[in-house]
Amino acid sequence: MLESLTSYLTSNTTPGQAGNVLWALIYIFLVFGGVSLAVMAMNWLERKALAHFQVRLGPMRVGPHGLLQPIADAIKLLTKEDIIPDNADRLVFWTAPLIILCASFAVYVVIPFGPTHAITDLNIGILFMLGVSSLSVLGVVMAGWASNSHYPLIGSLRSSAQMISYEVAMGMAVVSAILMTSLNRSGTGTLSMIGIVEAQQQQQIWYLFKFFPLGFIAFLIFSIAMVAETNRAPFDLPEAESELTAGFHTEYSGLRWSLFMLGEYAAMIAVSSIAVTLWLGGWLRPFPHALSGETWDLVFSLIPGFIFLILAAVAFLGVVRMPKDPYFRVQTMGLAGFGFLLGLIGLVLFLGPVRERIQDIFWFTAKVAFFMYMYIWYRATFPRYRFDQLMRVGWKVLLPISLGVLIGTAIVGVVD
Amino acid sequence: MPEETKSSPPPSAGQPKVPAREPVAGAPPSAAAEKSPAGATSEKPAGAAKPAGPLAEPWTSPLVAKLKARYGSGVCEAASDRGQAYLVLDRSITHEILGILCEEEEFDYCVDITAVHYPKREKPFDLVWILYSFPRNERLRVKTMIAEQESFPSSTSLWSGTNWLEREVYDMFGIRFDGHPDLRRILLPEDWRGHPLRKDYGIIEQDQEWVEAHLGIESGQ
Amino acid sequence: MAPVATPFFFYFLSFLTLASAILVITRKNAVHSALALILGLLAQAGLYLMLYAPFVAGVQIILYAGGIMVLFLFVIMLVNLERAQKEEQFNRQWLAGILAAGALGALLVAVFLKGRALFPASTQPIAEASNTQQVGELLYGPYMFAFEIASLLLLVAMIGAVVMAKRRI
Amino acid sequence: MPDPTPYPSPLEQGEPDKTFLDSNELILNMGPQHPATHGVLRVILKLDGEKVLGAECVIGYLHRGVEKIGENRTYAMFNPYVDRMDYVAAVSNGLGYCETVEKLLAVEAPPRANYIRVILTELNRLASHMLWLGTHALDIGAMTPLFYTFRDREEILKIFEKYCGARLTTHAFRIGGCLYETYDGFERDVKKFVDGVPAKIDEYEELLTSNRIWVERTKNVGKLGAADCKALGVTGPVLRASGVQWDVRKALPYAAYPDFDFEIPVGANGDTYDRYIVRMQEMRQSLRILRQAVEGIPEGPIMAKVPKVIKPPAGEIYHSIEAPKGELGYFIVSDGSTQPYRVRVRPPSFVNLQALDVMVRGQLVADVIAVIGTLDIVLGEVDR
Repeated sequence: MLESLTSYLTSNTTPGQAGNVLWALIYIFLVFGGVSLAVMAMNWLERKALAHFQVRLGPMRVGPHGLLQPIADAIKLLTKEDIIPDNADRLVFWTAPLIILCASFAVYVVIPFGPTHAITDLNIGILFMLGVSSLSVLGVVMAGWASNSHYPLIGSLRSSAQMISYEVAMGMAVVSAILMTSLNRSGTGTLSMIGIVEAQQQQQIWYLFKFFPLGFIAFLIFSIAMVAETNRAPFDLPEAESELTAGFHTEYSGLRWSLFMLGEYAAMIAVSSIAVTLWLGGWLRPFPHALSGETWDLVFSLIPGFIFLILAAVAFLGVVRMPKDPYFRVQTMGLAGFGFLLGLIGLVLFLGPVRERIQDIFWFTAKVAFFMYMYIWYRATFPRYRFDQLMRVGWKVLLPISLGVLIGTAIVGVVD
Repeated sequence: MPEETKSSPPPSAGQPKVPAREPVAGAPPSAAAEKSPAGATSEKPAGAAKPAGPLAEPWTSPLVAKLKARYGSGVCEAASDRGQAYLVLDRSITHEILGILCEEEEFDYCVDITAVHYPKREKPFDLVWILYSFPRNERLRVKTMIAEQESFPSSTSLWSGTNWLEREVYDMFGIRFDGHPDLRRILLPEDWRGHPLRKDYGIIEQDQEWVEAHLGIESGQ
Repeated sequence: MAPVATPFFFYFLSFLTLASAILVITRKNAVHSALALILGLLAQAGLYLMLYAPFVAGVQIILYAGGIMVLFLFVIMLVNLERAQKEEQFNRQWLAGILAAGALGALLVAVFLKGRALFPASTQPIAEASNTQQVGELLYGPYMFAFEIASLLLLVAMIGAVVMAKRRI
Repeated sequence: MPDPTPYPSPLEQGEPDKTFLDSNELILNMGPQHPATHGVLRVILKLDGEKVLGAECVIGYLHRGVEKIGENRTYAMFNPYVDRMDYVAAVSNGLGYCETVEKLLAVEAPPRANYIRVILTELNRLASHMLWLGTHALDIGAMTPLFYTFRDREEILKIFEKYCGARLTTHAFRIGGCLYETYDGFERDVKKFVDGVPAKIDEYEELLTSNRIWVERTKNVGKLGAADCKALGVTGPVLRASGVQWDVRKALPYAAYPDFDFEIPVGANGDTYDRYIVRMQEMRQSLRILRQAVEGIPEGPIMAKVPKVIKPPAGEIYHSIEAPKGELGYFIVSDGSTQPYRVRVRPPSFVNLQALDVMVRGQLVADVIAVIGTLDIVLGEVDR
């Protein structure tokens, strides 16, 4: 028992590959817990960042700077009355949010947070991800149909048509990246998520910059298609509030509604992870080759700790700027505690062994966080596309370009 | 809506208003004996409030001359009151003249259609069209009198925008428009009874049955 | 990868496949049937995985469960379900049905009994890692012509569908 | 709620050539509780897929019988009621009513009062257009402009509050002039606001005017030609976007408008984008008027000689002003008593809303939202 615990720590594979069930379970808990936590953090961050884009403050009441708002929301949603419309198809109505949730969480099985930090490494990893995430369309269609109401039905039809359409362009872009993995001596590529990152490491280049601008265009196509795939602004037609009230989840409330939201945010993180893995070098730190060597390794491995220390400093700045009124004492103490926690994490990250194992995860998360911020930014900036325009962009713009990029990549790859 | 209307019981102060209002409403019949209320009131306000305001004076223009030549006495009155020109026409020719105004005289914008109710008069309704001509930058008011239960040809074929305006007149006064594509109540519910802007419809009156059936409350007041 | 609890998963997935197949034909509501079919297809994908054919499993999920069945659902949802529900579930062609089922069963039994002779056990070691590669080599090698014909057929079908749907343009 | 298809009338014209592949028409009931109908408007849409075959408005949910109330209140008592019609532009409503009664009385407001009226009305036009821009952009999916416009509208409301104590339903004017003299620093506040706003309008335009998605969502959407506009009686920015250079302020000037130098912006195509551009330019023109008005505001009385009990001579009057939504007219019949014999309001929103059906036919559901937004209706005024 103890041996299997410790043997994994020194091994060089993922727990799934090693067949280490215990560690696989630990990883499943860690990843799913982490994702749920990330969804909550994202929820807070989105409201806060969006608010600052829009000259307002956002949540300020629950906890310092609304830090506890997601928890309050979760409690509210859990205790809310649970409504099932009379004429709804109960079974389908029940399973729809579960399917979406399962689909978007199952994807995390293959996401590599580091060379060994993944639940498992399927050799069809990327195929698995695309396949499983495409299953969430089912949930959307079922939810729309089961509600037995016009708005959800139209919303779900729109949404599924949109997701299927953009999957095509997305798939093409992915294939062009996979094609790049085969540019090695043996001439065989890989579908494994870890393999893709390792291929980038071997070729000493992020696929974003490979065959410039081909890789870049493929990346752009993917990052547009992934926004459409997750039904987010400016492609949030299925839940276009002003037209279809809330789209396919109009009739949902309380817990089941929150499952939809959880699924949506989890899916956002998942597709961002795909983009990071395929084009941004996954867990690799910036400039692993240009700035290589012991010293640079040390410098980059210290960055996570410093970032947390900076965050802690920001929190303490907030403490100083809090009004001195006794009314705010609890809030101030809470914020100070939060800052202290951040600082502690930062200090722990400086410890040698932790530093070594954590930095991959840190870089991966940082890259994903960039995409999450972009999601918020899009939402604050863009109006919403109309359905026919959305389809036109998907089929007549993105698909031809992605096909062209695919062919171009193949040609350049052969010529090279 | 119920909440909104419920809060108005206080205007029980408004209730005595209604009888108090009656004599005033009864006042115009003397005026209404003549063709229009505007022409008749020269002496009353002069004594009442202030030196006589500028009052209706005959209005002459090529348009009036043309119409008078064509329809003779059908054009009952052509006057200008406080600088605003209006025509009072006989019911039988009004629709035709509206057509002429729209098509020949470039009154291409029907600003408003409304009605006024004079219950004591023989023909109790004034129908009023307010027309405007973009090319001439001129506004014109056309009026005609119609009797209770009498209908009037719809002018939706001339200005498509009169559709809702006529529906509103129908809703509020019960004047029917022949040939209107879709003459239904517009502001009040479809099955409401009574036409609220008639003078015999009190300000706190309502369709009790409708309120009870649809809102499930005793009274909307 | 060391296999874990193989028999359990085999029976579990087989049961799931069979149960959902039965549900597909017994449910009166077409949407429920379609959903049961999706479950069956997913269970089948699981079986493929157990046969060390991850690529086929992935394609099964993407194409059948994710793509084709969603289109199925699309169509079914827009059909008037009330009428379909009132109609009789099974028609009276028992004889033909029994014959077809019997023939299929016989075929399966025959394959099971004589299978080893017909299909000799693969001499190659099972190579999970290169499964995708092998599929690709076969598709674009020996079966190139069949593959191209199949895709041409699909293209024709697609153009036909577009022409039919857009007849008015 | 009864079956939402009781009235076959305007929706009956489907397309004649049906094939077996055409799906059934879908009746979609939008509102009266719907986030994008700007109040309690109910629209019954007849759809073929996402294409709109016809739209029918059901209105009257907010009917309060304003015209009947007018017949039962004295002239002065009715004044605050008109603010409740277009509550977004209450000052314009008040101005229209006061001027109409003044015409009936043959009284003229003194120049200083007229200047104050122009300043407040133009401020209110800005507030109304800002609210329109925010909600319209929100309907189309751009969230951020809403908060920007509300931030700037707040400044206007603050000036109103300082002037007359109310922010929304201001009751700013009285028959014969204004009741309140401007407060100390009124000119300074207005000037400061006027100087600050152009940058803010640039900010809105930066987010939208050349935004590809915005242009695609609004160009060629809800087109309404000049001839249609005139036939339907549509006025205001909607009419001007169709290329008709007509504005009551110029055509039949009132208050102090003849004193000011401003332009009437017009569009060319009469689509949603043009209406957006026209309104944006109108905001800039309003600023121009405001600047001139604040600089040229004369000294003098603010109230004409009006008797305590207003008893206008018998007669009828129709007078209209350019409200932010279009021509707002009052038709008042007086019988010489203290109460109007008949008050008729010609609400611009009501007449403009009629154009909805024409504008959305053949467009998509999403365009209906854009068109309702671009018509800039206020249900309080539609239903009165």
